[in-house]
Amino acid sequence: QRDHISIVGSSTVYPFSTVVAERFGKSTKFATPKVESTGSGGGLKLFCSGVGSATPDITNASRAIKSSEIELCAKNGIKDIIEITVGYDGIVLANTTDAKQFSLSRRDIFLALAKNIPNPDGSETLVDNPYKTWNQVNSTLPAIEIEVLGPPPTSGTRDAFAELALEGGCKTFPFIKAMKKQDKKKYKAVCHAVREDGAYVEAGENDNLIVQKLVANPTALGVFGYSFLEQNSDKVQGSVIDGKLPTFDAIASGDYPVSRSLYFYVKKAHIGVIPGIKEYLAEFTSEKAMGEYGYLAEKGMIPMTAKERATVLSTVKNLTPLTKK
Amino acid sequence: MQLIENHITTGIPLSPKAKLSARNVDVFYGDKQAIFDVSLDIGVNEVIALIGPSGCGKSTFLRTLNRMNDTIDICKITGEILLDNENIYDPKVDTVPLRARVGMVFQKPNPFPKSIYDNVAYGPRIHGLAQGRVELDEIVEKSLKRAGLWNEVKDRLHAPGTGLSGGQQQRLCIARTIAVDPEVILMDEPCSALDPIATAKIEELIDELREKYTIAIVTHSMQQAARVSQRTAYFHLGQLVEVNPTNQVFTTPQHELTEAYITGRFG
Amino acid sequence: MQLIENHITTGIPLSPKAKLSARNVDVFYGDKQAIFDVSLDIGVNEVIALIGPSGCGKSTFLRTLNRMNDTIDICKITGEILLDNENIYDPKVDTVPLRARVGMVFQKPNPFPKSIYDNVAYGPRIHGLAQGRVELDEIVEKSLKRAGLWNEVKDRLHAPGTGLSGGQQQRLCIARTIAVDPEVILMDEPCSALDPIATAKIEELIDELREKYTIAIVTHSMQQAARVSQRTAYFHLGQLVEVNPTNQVFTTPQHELTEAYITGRFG
Amino acid sequence: MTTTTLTTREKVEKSLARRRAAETRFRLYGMASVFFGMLCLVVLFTDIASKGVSVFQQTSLTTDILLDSRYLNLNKGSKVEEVRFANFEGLIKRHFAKSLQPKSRSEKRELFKLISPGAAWQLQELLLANPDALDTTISIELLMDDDVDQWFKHDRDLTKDEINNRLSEQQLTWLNQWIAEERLDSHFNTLFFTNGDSREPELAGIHGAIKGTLLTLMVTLLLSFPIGVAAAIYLEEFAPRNRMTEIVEININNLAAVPSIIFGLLGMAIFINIFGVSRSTPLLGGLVLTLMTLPTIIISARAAIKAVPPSIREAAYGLGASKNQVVFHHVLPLAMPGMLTGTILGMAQALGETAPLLMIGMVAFVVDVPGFINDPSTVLPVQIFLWSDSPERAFLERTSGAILVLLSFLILMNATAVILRRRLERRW
Amino acid sequence: MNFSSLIIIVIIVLGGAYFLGRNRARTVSNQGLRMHSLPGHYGALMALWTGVPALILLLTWHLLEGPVIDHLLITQLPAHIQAADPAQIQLAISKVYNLAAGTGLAPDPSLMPAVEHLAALNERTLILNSGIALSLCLICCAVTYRRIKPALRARTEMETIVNLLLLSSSGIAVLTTVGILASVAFEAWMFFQQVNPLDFLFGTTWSPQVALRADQSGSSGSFGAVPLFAGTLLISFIAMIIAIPVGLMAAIYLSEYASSNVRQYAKPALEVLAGIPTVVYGFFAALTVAPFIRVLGTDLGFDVSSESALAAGLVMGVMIIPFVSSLSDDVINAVPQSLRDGSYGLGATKNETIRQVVIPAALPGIVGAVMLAVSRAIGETMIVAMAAGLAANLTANPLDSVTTVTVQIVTLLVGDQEFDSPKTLAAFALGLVLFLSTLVLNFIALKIVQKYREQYD
Ligand SMILES: Nc1ncnc2c1ncn2[C@@H]1O[C@H](COP(=O)(O)OP(=O)(O)OP(=O)(O)O)[C@@H](O)[C@H]1O
Ligand SMILES: Nc1ncnc2c1ncn2[C@@H]1O[C@H](COP(=O)(O)OP(=O)(O)OP(=O)(O)O)[C@@H](O)[C@H]1O
Ligand SMILES: [Mg+2]
Ligand SMILES: [Mg+2]
Ligand SMILES: O=P([O-])([O-])[O-]
Repeated sequence: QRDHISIVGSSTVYPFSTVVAERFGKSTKFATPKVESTGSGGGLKLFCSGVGSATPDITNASRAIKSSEIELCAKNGIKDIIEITVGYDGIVLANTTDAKQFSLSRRDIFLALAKNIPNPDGSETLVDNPYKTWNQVNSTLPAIEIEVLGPPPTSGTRDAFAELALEGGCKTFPFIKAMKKQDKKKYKAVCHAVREDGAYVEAGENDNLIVQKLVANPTALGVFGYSFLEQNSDKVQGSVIDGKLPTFDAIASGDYPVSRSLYFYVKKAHIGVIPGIKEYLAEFTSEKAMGEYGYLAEKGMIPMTAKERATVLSTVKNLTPLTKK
Repeated sequence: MQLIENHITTGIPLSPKAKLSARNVDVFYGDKQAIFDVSLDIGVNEVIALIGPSGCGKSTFLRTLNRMNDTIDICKITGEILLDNENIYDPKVDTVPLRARVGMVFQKPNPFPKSIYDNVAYGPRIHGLAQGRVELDEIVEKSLKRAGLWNEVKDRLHAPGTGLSGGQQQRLCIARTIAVDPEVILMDEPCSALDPIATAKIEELIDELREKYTIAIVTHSMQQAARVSQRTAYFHLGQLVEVNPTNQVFTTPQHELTEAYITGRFG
Repeated sequence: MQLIENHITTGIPLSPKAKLSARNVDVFYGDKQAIFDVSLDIGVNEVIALIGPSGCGKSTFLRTLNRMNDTIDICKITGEILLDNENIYDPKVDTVPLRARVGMVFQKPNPFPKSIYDNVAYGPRIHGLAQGRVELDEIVEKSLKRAGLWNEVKDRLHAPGTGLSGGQQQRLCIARTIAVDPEVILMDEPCSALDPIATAKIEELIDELREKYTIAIVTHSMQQAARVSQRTAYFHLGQLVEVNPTNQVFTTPQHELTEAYITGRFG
Repeated sequence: MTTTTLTTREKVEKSLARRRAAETRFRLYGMASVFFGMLCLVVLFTDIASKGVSVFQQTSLTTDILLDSRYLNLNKGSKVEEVRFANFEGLIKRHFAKSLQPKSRSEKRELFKLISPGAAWQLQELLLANPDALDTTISIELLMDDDVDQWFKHDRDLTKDEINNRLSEQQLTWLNQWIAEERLDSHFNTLFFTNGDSREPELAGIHGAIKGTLLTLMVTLLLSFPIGVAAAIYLEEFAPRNRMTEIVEININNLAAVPSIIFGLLGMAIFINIFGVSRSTPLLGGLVLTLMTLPTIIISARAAIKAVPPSIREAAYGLGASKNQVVFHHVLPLAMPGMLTGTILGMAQALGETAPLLMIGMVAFVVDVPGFINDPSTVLPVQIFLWSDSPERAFLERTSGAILVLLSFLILMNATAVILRRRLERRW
Repeated sequence: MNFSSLIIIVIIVLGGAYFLGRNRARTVSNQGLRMHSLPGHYGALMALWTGVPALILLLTWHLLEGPVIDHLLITQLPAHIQAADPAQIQLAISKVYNLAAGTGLAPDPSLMPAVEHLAALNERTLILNSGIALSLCLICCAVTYRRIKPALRARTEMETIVNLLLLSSSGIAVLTTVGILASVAFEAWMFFQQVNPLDFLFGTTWSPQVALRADQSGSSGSFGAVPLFAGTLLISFIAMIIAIPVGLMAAIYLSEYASSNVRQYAKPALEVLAGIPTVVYGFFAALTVAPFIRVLGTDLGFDVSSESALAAGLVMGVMIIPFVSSLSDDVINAVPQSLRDGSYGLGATKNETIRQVVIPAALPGIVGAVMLAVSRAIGETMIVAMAAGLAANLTANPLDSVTTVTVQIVTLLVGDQEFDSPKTLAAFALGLVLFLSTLVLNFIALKIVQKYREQYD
């Protein structure tokens, strides 16, 4: 039996969730929540495994819950799940400050990293990605080899990157865009598949490691979260994407195209059973945490707009559960 | 040298006052048979000498008498060994009291990698033969004295037993065995590494022990056999050729093989 | 039994045709001194017997002669051992050819956990004494025959040497040593586990070897010493008491300690 | 045949050069191997140490501050609860706003960013320890923020362009002013050893992880050593030599090759789901690591038992020792050094492992120092793993610092076993 | 008095029983009767009988306590909750516990009866628990005490119990295997429902990107495990090339050549290598070794990828050196000196003696050490993930990036799991197949050892 809140889930949300947990523990009479970093999927699996003090109360996620997961939850007696959006995470494409800054369009990213791309001769067929250097993709880009260090296919960050950057570029080809209506699966396959011939290097989930590898390898680009860019701005620089630099403000305003929402999910039934959940929600969604100048922003999370925050606040206030999508 | 077909042991292998009796014992190492159908009694208060050419199975036979062969995986035994009329190969028999009653001195000295004192005290300790330290000290001292080693080691009782000379190790092993005070003592060439004086001491010890115990001794020295034993058994290629009173064996052997061995006419 | 103060070896420890000479050798095991100032020559084509009570330092002295004591950490040696007038304890001397020239049979048989064949072939192999298999087979056969073991093992040459009887192991070790064809052979009680016939065979071998080699043999059997050796050295508590021609030692010992030992008046 | 003597000697002599060379080479290989191993150790160690030593210093600012009872809304008789929730943060902000007079809102923010959130907590601790300090002006070394700490320790002498531009021009002016006043300085970092985990690098400590490691390894050692040794003894000495035993033997060897994360899955399935052990506890971690280290201990223990020569067993049997006595009096003591080696290796592995702990909830943010084996906790390797993946630059040196602590832990643990092993070792 | 203090009490009682039994046996034997066993044996038997059943009982109770108390609590819950679904009841019980513990929850009057009942239950079970355990202790103790007679075969009986304990210890190892198989089998089976086992075993493309229908063009969700096993082999092979020679030579040097002083310090120092967290090795491999190899390789005209099997393998080799060195050192040290003497006596050099006499005699132990090291290499994740990358290339070129089975298992399990998709289930299938293949490997190793084993002495 336990007297502290148990939180599991995304490694991306973990750094933010833990700050809140720590402050919550220091400034209330409740015990400090225990936060596990299990990955979004792993967290949801644990979260949906049942109710009662043996199961977690909250799970963090760097993506929205899937309907299959909602079903799993329901099957195990978890009916009311409260979804709380906490903010944004920018995904950046960066290289070392010793090299020239890149300026890319999403189309460039797609053409450089997708497994299959439209035939360069213009016909509406797909071919294996033939490009070896950046200038083959786009003549304005430098003539260096394409080498991008990024997360593996099992990672949520990778999914988000595929969805936001690759698909964004992919859609700019009308015949592929048309595919979306006819064969959604195929469309996704084309837009999300990352090449596997060595140009995209699956470099593990440790973002610090990617940063340091970039320093060691000036021709490589890396894919990782905004907070790491911010902390290592002396070593790496974010590439301009679609004309926008990954800055705090650009991400917050939604101008920077590659950013995703972060969430956490709460078991409504546990409120009132495990002490402190309500207060934790209040702390997390308070202005001093989630606000524009809140401590989460200082830790690298990109805050939502005031309007979005108001919606979240009302969800917390009314404990509105998620309705089936 | 070949196996004697349909061999029957010559002489008087049996004894009316048998302490240990072997009956139709065969021993195999894997496929190789090392002992062929041996039947032999060892009487109470008797010293029996086992002689025979090297590799004829003396040690193997001796080891059957307290089930030491159990420790060799490939070794299989058939037949019976009776100790006070009880078959020691009965599955119910516990080898622990058996081996406490039938002690053994091995051919190659094998002291424990422990101190001299602990080597000797080990048996009494596990069998609880001493109440307290003083009694144990006494046992150790007495055993070492009887084995003729006391003078040489008395001021280094806590030095390791493995740091002794060959002959000292052998005497240490003898001391270790008699410290348990067994009823039967099996000695496999106990004097092979000993000088004449130490040998004489051990022979004296055997004589002394005989009054209470039963002893089987493997030896290559016929003089020694003549000096200490009442009966002598001659083994040949795994078969028990002849058993007779010692003086008879050495003066008028009945079997030609025995005679050939005694007079040194082999090879 | 106590140490003789200011002792000088009685008799004729030196030899005009020395193959091996020990000069003022002291040996220590840690703090304990095991050999006291021993000087002794072993002549070419001579068999010298080392006798003395158990623990007097015979094995220790023998092991100094081919630097086998090097392998015992706590063992320290002072003095000189000259082989063909070269000090073998010179730091420049390589123990490998030294030990190939001065072979050794140990007191406790220590066959390698290998086949009988490999045990004997080991030395010739490492020293490259045989050109090819056939020659090696010959060496193995010859050595085993000379050690009197061939008949017993010829059809199980590839069985492990550790599965032999005690006496067989001892002969195996002798065969292993002579297979290297050393100039000097040190034998530490080579016949202790052997029956008279096998012993006779080894003695014959020693006699035969003497024609070409130099032999030092530790033995507890005075008869054996008398049979095989030309000179006998008597050790006592680490001191070399007397060295004299064998017949003289056994008939008219000069030193009272020797006499006491020979006549069995110790203890 | 008279030439044989000569030829043998010649043959030996002829072979000598080659053999001597082989000997020298062999010896050199040996030496080189040991040297190589040591070199790796030294390289790794210096690498870690060079990154980690700075963690033992922490920057703080000496300040005289008035503990204003009115602002804090406290009085001498205030209860602990009230002190806990008093607004010390505000007090500090007010203090600095007054003394440095920041011009704008954003300058104010910049100023407050220089001070660690831990500073408020320092004041609170101080007041709890000494209630009389209320309404007096005290001199205290306030914790600085991690950015300041990093700058002060590493980049102080660099120009603005060379450093991580997380500190603004204005902030640097303030800091340099404080340095000039000799107020900003670094001191030994006790917090690193007394605190649990924190998301503020300057507050993050390894006390919790050390305690968790101690508890977890205690459980692991208490279970895996006896069980491992017992299993090895059974298999080597008591089990009948048959197909079944062979299967078990192969099985155990095979368990050593099972990826450690699978043991985490197993632990989750058995200990959590069936036995209801709670997640994230040293007890659970210890159980899982026990399963993981068992094969290592069993295998090495068996090898050690095998190496005991049969003559020693025979001697004991011959004296009438029972099988158990032979094993426990002779074989076990002689095999003990080898068993300890296996245990050292197994425990070292357990000490460095994170993957299985992920499955059982020990890869977690736990602030409170665990009291006993059923409190939530993490362990050192997990702490290292988590810190190494934290964005804040200051966690880099904390990671290395924690590794240094883990290594000291390891060396301490090994030293005990090594001393034991040395006393037990003998040749025969 | 809680559970742990109860256990401590039982242990104290157990210690008392030992002395009691021993004294009793002494008294009996002082009456002139010859006892079957030593007084100490009777004492130990008493201790075993006194402690073991009670401890087993306590542990069993401790495991069952939760469910039993929960069950009893349910009856005290308000009727409407009792009638609700199990999840509701579970929640209510959790709440009762937290209310009873006073952790600051708002009190709920409808649950008060249950809360009070819980307090009462806790008190009662504790009394019951300690009562039963202690009386079991005492009863067993008394019974054994009365059994102490000269005819009681205390040693045999004690040894039987000890043997049972030994047996159950090795049983744990077997149960672990069963547990592992059980915990991967179900998911692996699910996986093979979705992916053809033959494709899995013999497929040469591994790409657990979104799983797709096979008939689609551009599909890349393929699960051919061959590249993973090839990668595992490659990396383990590189690691062994470092670890076996270095480890073995270090062991030989330390046990045969080095002075005891050097050995005393060098051996434990090498052992530290095994305990450095793998993250550290990972960083080292990725940031120091891999770039070094890349620069070197590029200078020599090779095409080196920034993540290479070589870097990971080399560093992993360093990590497992102590497995080979320390364990081999122990078994080499256990070879009797007389064997070495025999060889030196024939004029063998040290290295001939070592290679031809000592090593063969120590072979089973050395093979065991090597197998353990291989196992560790196969099971290692972090170094490979950080330095060799995660791309499943089917290649024998150590300069390429490869991945291993274990790494894939871990990334699949800790990445964004999808509990029902083959992407996550593949981890279990990989685990199963890896388990079976190492089984074969171990079988072969065992046969080799049996064939070449040289039993000394
Ligand atoms: N390794 C050793 N460590 C310590 N002392 C030893 C060692 N080897 C022998 N000694 C001691 O040195 C002395 C001489 O021993 P040595 O083996 O030379 O005797 P020995 O004359 O060969 O006797 P034996 O006839 O019994 O073989 C003995 O007192 C013995 O205890
Ligand atoms: N462990 C074993 N494995 C296989 N064969 C063995 C084993 N021990 C002995 N033998 C064989 O059994 C036969 C009898 O051996 P045993 O040791 O009984 O001879 P012994 O009469 O004691 O000879 P010795 O006087 O040489 O000691 C010999 O041929 C020997 O090679
Ligand atoms: Mg024999
Ligand atoms: Mg000797
Ligand atoms: O841990 P993630 O699911 O955020 O990648």
